[in-house]
Amino acid sequence: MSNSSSPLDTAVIRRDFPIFTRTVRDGKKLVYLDSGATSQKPESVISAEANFYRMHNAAVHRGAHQLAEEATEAYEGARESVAKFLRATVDEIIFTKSATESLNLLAYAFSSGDSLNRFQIKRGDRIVVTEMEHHANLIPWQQLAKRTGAELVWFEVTPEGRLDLSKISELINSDTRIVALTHQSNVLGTINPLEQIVARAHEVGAVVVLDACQSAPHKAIDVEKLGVDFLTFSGHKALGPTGIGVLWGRSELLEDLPPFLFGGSMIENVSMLDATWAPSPRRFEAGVPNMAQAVGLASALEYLTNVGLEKISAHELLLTEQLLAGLANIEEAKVFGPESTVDRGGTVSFTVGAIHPHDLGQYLDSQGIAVRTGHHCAWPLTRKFGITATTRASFYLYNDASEVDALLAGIAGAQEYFKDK
Amino acid sequence: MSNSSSPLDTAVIRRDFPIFTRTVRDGKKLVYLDSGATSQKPESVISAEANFYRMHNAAVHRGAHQLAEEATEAYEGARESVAKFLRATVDEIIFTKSATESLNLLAYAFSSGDSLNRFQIKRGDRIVVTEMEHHANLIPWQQLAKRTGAELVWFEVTPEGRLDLSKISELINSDTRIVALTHQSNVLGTINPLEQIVARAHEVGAVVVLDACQSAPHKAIDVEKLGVDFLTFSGHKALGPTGIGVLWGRSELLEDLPPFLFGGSMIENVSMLDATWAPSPRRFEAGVPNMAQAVGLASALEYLTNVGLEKISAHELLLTEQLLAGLANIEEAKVFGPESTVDRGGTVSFTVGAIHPHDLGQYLDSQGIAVRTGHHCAWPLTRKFGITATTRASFYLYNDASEVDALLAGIAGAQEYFKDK
Amino acid sequence: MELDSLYQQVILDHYKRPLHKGLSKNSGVQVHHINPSCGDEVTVKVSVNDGVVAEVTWDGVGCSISQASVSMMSDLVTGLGIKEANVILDEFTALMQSKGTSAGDPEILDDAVAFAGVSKYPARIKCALLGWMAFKDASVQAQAQ
Amino acid sequence: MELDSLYQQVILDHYKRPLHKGLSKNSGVQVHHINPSCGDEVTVKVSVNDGVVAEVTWDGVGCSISQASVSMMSDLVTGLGIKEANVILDEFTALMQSKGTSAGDPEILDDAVAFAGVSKYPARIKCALLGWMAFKDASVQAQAQ
Ligand SMILES: Cc1ncc(COP(=O)(O)O)c(C=O)c1O
Ligand SMILES: Cc1ncc(COP(=O)(O)O)c(C=O)c1O
Repeated sequence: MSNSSSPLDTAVIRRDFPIFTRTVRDGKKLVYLDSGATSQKPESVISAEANFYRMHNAAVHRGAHQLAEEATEAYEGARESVAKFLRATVDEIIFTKSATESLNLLAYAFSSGDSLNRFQIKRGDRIVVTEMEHHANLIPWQQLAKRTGAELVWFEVTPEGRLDLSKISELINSDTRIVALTHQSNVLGTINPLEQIVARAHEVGAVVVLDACQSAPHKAIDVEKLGVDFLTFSGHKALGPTGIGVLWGRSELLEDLPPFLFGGSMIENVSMLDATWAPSPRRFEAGVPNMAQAVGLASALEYLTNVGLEKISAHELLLTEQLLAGLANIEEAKVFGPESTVDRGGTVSFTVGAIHPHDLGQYLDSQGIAVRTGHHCAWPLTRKFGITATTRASFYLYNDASEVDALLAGIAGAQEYFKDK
Repeated sequence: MSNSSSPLDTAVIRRDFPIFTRTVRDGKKLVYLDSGATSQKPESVISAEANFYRMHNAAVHRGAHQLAEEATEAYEGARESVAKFLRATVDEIIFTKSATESLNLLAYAFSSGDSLNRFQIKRGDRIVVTEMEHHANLIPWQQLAKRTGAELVWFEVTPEGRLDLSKISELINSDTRIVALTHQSNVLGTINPLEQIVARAHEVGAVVVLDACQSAPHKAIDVEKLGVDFLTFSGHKALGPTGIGVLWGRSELLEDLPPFLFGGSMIENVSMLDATWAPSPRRFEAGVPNMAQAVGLASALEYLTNVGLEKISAHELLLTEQLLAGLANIEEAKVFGPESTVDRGGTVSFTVGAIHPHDLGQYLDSQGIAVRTGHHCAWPLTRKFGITATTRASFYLYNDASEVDALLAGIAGAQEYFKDK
Repeated sequence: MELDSLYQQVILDHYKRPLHKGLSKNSGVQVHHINPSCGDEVTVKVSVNDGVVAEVTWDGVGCSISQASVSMMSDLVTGLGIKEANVILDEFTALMQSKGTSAGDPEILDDAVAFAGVSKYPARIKCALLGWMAFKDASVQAQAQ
Repeated sequence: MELDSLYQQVILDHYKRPLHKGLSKNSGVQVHHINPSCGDEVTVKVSVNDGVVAEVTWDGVGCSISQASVSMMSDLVTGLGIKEANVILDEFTALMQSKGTSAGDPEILDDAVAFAGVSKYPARIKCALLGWMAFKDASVQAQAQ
């Protein structure tokens, strides 16, 4: 079944992705439904990175020669592209190696300033997270709480996979300094209601840290409209290279944010015993940066922008609708997360009867279908649902309706396979 | 002048590097003498990285599908290659984004364990560095000292650019917990006498952290023979991609070393309030790693091994000898660092009369010659020599004697150019 | 079907009708092991008398491979001398690391040769080893007592 | 030669025979600016009387571009009203960011149009701006006094 109402021509898009020319498991078509873990890359991104190495490679900001100029232009140009993508200003864009590094950078910064630093967290302060956070947006805050004596509290998740906002005013109270949450759950697909949370956080003077790993690659982001204070995502989930992440922060906040990694290029002055820091974004980018990856990421964001993020979200929602409908027809299937497509992205977690997700995933793999199984690095969330694991399908612009059909057929096949034996 | 005694056929080697097909500054041949900042990349490395994206891209350690298996094999295979390169065991190899991250990882780890952790540094402890450290191996230790109240002391540098070991027993005393130093100076070219320093450090129970950024790409490393406890280098200076670094540590030390970045894949168990850690190397690799870059790095190390590191060092020393001899003939030229090739690598820093290094670099650039100018991220060292900057030429396997001649001719040209005016 | 090499009938049988499941009330050393990448857990309780594995019981949640493996393990090692049990453990570990090149020695492994197919699926090796590693851990502790 | 667009004669002249170099003993606001990427440093001392730049002196070490620029700057702004000085500063900054597309307005910049070539060398823009930024910093502080 092909969904004729999709705004995307996936057949054309797929031609841009070399990996779809290969097959898996003895000649089976690759049905890649694991973009929530990492996305595939278009040839243009791969070439952009390769071309940097081939023709412009040099250390940025450092050399007085033409290659260094070109490399700097490429790298700083990539920063401009990211700024445009997030509708931010260029000095607010920090390149990290991943969202994980970005979130750790922040969590460390909240305990490494001097006692007068506005970000310094202390005993009695409160950090608010949610029960649906990826480990990357949970453990750094746990550790910050441990280091400082601050209190870690969280929004619970309802059985439908939404944040329970009923106690928002008690949770985000006047002691609250940080509210860190995900824009879209990487397990449930839930898109969180930012407006209310941001309003409450700012009311009490807390900063809002948004994990946009699962949203920025799929929907148009406007940091001003979102109203959050920091935002991060990883390049590799957004058609970009591995080894690159983005941290965005409001410039007036970055101004006072203590540095995280220390070394070359992030300094203003250095003596044997002391050092002072360059302004943002330099202050947060110590060492020779991941230049080629930044260039690749810029190319990826350009690709996404050219296709159109509105179209991508709409396309993914159609696939999600199709999958949810299909799963609703499978008696043994249980979906974790919203069963409608309201405030929801293209990530669907489910279990099928007594078939362990790992076994289901393995069967699907034998049919060429790549999904992810396990706790998806959100272990407290799967535990909350009283399970050890789910099977997760996550969509991107290169998936189509026939692949949803293949997944549904694969599930039926697995039921058959494990029943018979 | 071509040096006929070199063990390398640079003409053949250069064909592997696409960047040498281009010209700079209106058709001038590119004479790239800035490998100390970052190296150029052979096509095989660029293709290895691209090919990972094209054919095997998936999140490692996470999926139950064929691509995830292939990606994991590629990534873990890269770890084996690095282990072989350093003559270490595979679980001792940690992939970071850069040497800068590696050194920060260590410096943070020394203050983030509980009070019983063997690495925990405290007031009264001593950290020893040297005056010739790159900022990446200085500022993290400054900050560690500040955080903990430990004392930071350093080996001074003699006028010849060697470490002054005369006070070694006082410097490395019984309070000393860490000795962090560079294997080879990125400014002076000096190769440091490890044996004596390691022996003394271990005598007092301190660990030795070796910054091998400027040595590992150029000479065969055997971590057992070196006797150090931790070692790091960056991929991009070793023909590899940007965005990847290596941290090696003795397994019995890594066992107790506290983690640095927190997030997915580095955990053993996670609840809302607490988490426990996976064993090394996983504990130090949070999140979806820089997989493609690890694969590219493995390809780079393979390239270096195939050419032969002994040959590469020997070749670079011939060029160094030629340059030192040439500079000795220029009355105004002053070399900073050893004037012989004993215990020395292929990095030569110098000044030429009153011509500011930046202006000299600019003139050389106009001739197609890429050098670096400034303090080379070792500001305290240049200050020690009473200068603000030097011009630095650094060699690699693709440079040849004619390029040294070009540099010498360029210097003469600059003297002419700035004198006339 | 290639998948059948992974899901041998005897494995699925153990999964559906596990042996020695349910932790014994007898004294013994109990350990809890987890597979952090998927969340599978197993608790293994081992009692050793005079160098002989007297009882192995377990509980756990997980995939067919992990649960069948711990079930088969518990049945295989019960009643053996610790040394013999370790011989099986080593043989099983070697089989898992064989990347599909070994069929396993049925003299030593008995029914556990059915896991030979697992070694072709690197992501599943940890599943198959989970219970064995727990047994190793527990039996070492039990001997130390 | 392309390089000549960078190293105009007037720039090299200022480099060799700098004006207003040596910090004045008169009262004024003194600031120290550094170019962290190359280590060049400049100290600029500014006194402002009744909205007029009364005196600008400086000291420093650095490349020809940075030293010539601060020399020329000090000569250009001395005696001007702060507003006029800022017009020059803005024009000079715009010229530096022009990527070689502007020749600069000689009515405003006078000899400083010689720096137009610098804008084609991104790594050198900071050199040319070092002294100007120091002046800006110092004059703002001086006015606030
Ligand atoms: C001696 C030395 N240490 C550390 C570094 C830092 O390496 P990176 O910038 O790749 O992290 C460099 C290079 O810049 C170096 O030369
Ligand atoms: C919601 C969410 N946050 C954070 C991360 C961490 O991203 P990375 O592993 O690229 O650092 C992920 C992906 O793994 C994610 O899905």
